[in-house]
Amino acid sequence: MSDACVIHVKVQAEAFDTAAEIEVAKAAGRQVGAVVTFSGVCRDESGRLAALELEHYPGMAEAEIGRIATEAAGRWPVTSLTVIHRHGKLSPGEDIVLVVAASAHRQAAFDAASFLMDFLKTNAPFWKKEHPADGSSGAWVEAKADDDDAASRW
Amino acid sequence: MSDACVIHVKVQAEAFDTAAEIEVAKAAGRQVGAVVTFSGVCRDESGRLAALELEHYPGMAEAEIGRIATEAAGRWPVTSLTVIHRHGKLSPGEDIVLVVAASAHRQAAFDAASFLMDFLKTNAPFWKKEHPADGSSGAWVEAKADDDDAASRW
Amino acid sequence: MKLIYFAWVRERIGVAEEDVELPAEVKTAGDLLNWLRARGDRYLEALQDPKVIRVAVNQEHIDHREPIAGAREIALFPPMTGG
Amino acid sequence: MKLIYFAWVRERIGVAEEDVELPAEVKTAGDLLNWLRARGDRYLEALQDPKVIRVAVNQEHIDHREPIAGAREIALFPPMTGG
Repeated sequence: MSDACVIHVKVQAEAFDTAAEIEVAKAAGRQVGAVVTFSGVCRDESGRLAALELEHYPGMAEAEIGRIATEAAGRWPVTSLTVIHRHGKLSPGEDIVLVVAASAHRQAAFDAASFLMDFLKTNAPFWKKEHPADGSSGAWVEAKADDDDAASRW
Repeated sequence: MSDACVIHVKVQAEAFDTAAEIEVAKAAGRQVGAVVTFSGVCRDESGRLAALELEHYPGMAEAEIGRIATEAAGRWPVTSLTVIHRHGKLSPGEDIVLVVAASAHRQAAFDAASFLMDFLKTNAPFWKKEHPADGSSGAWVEAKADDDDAASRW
Repeated sequence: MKLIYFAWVRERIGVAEEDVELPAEVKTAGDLLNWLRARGDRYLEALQDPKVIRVAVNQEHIDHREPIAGAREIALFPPMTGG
Repeated sequence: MKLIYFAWVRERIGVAEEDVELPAEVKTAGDLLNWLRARGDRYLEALQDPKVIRVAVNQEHIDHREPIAGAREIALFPPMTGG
């Protein structure tokens, strides 16, 4: 099922253009009938945060995301999978991550995108540190047991 | 759970701007952490089709989509739900439908978007007629039992 | 009472909508389908397999067993294929 | 052997990476954690709860029981919080 799947992985500090990525996904296969996107957005946690800082493991971040996407492409009949994950300091409202899954079938696109997000959360080497709005020194975000549960259902 | 959810429903012949709709969804709540979009795209069925023509029931189309979205807003903690469904003659590659679900939580956004698509397929009063590339007179697309199954799982 | 038809139901009946006076014994959506089938070949062809015909009263889906009393408009159409 | 640290593991140990010579008896990722904990208070503080420390060898996740033979770089870090 993965032979025709185009996989794009980018790890970058810069913002990305979601609309342009959707167009790339639509162009990747002539039989694309469904495109699902997931955008993860930096929240201000009810005004508590000025920013989030994302540390990552260069090299492994790209490799691990590529492994997760390859696994997804083997499980579902998707024509393209795109993952863009940002690092560095991000303000509330900014995009952190984008996943785009394109397929002939809507359920495959939904499942592949949801699978990618669950495994990005638990397996991609990124760590978030909070920068509080009150100027105090921030804490590292703790991993959630929920996220492990979400990944284990696949 | 639905009290803070903003619902937008549009039924139109014109193309829509997916990126602009994502921005509206992000702006609809201060605690948006996840935005899921679904784009349904007109396929050419391996070159067989020149176009799809979508007939709809004006008035009921908007009302029924609104009912489905209200149901979704009651089931998941979403901050906004947007559904845009086009009608008229659409060429391969053109968008037919867009669903945008925004939430603090990624699973709620995925589930609400997937639920909306399943019920749009089975309950929204739209009908697709094929316009074959060879100029012959086209047939109405038949409803799929798969789609009823997908809706019945919720 | 306004009747509206869509997709191949509209094509087979040959009109998009019409006004009709329903007799008192037509109480449910199923009764309406039977009454229409007796109106002529075009109706019979359009509605030959009642179980694939969907009915909406005042723009809401109803089951064939439900009453149509109070309807301002009733729409008949095939299973939907949008999305 | 290059060791790399991330997030609060890096902050607590106080360096982002270092080169070490591992003794022959350090065979698994778990052995490495124990050996590092004996190197001083900063290591002990960073690695005090080994079960929350993730280990990657040559940029792939491994379990603490797995061997580290052949590693060019080994990374230690807390559970990930990306996405």
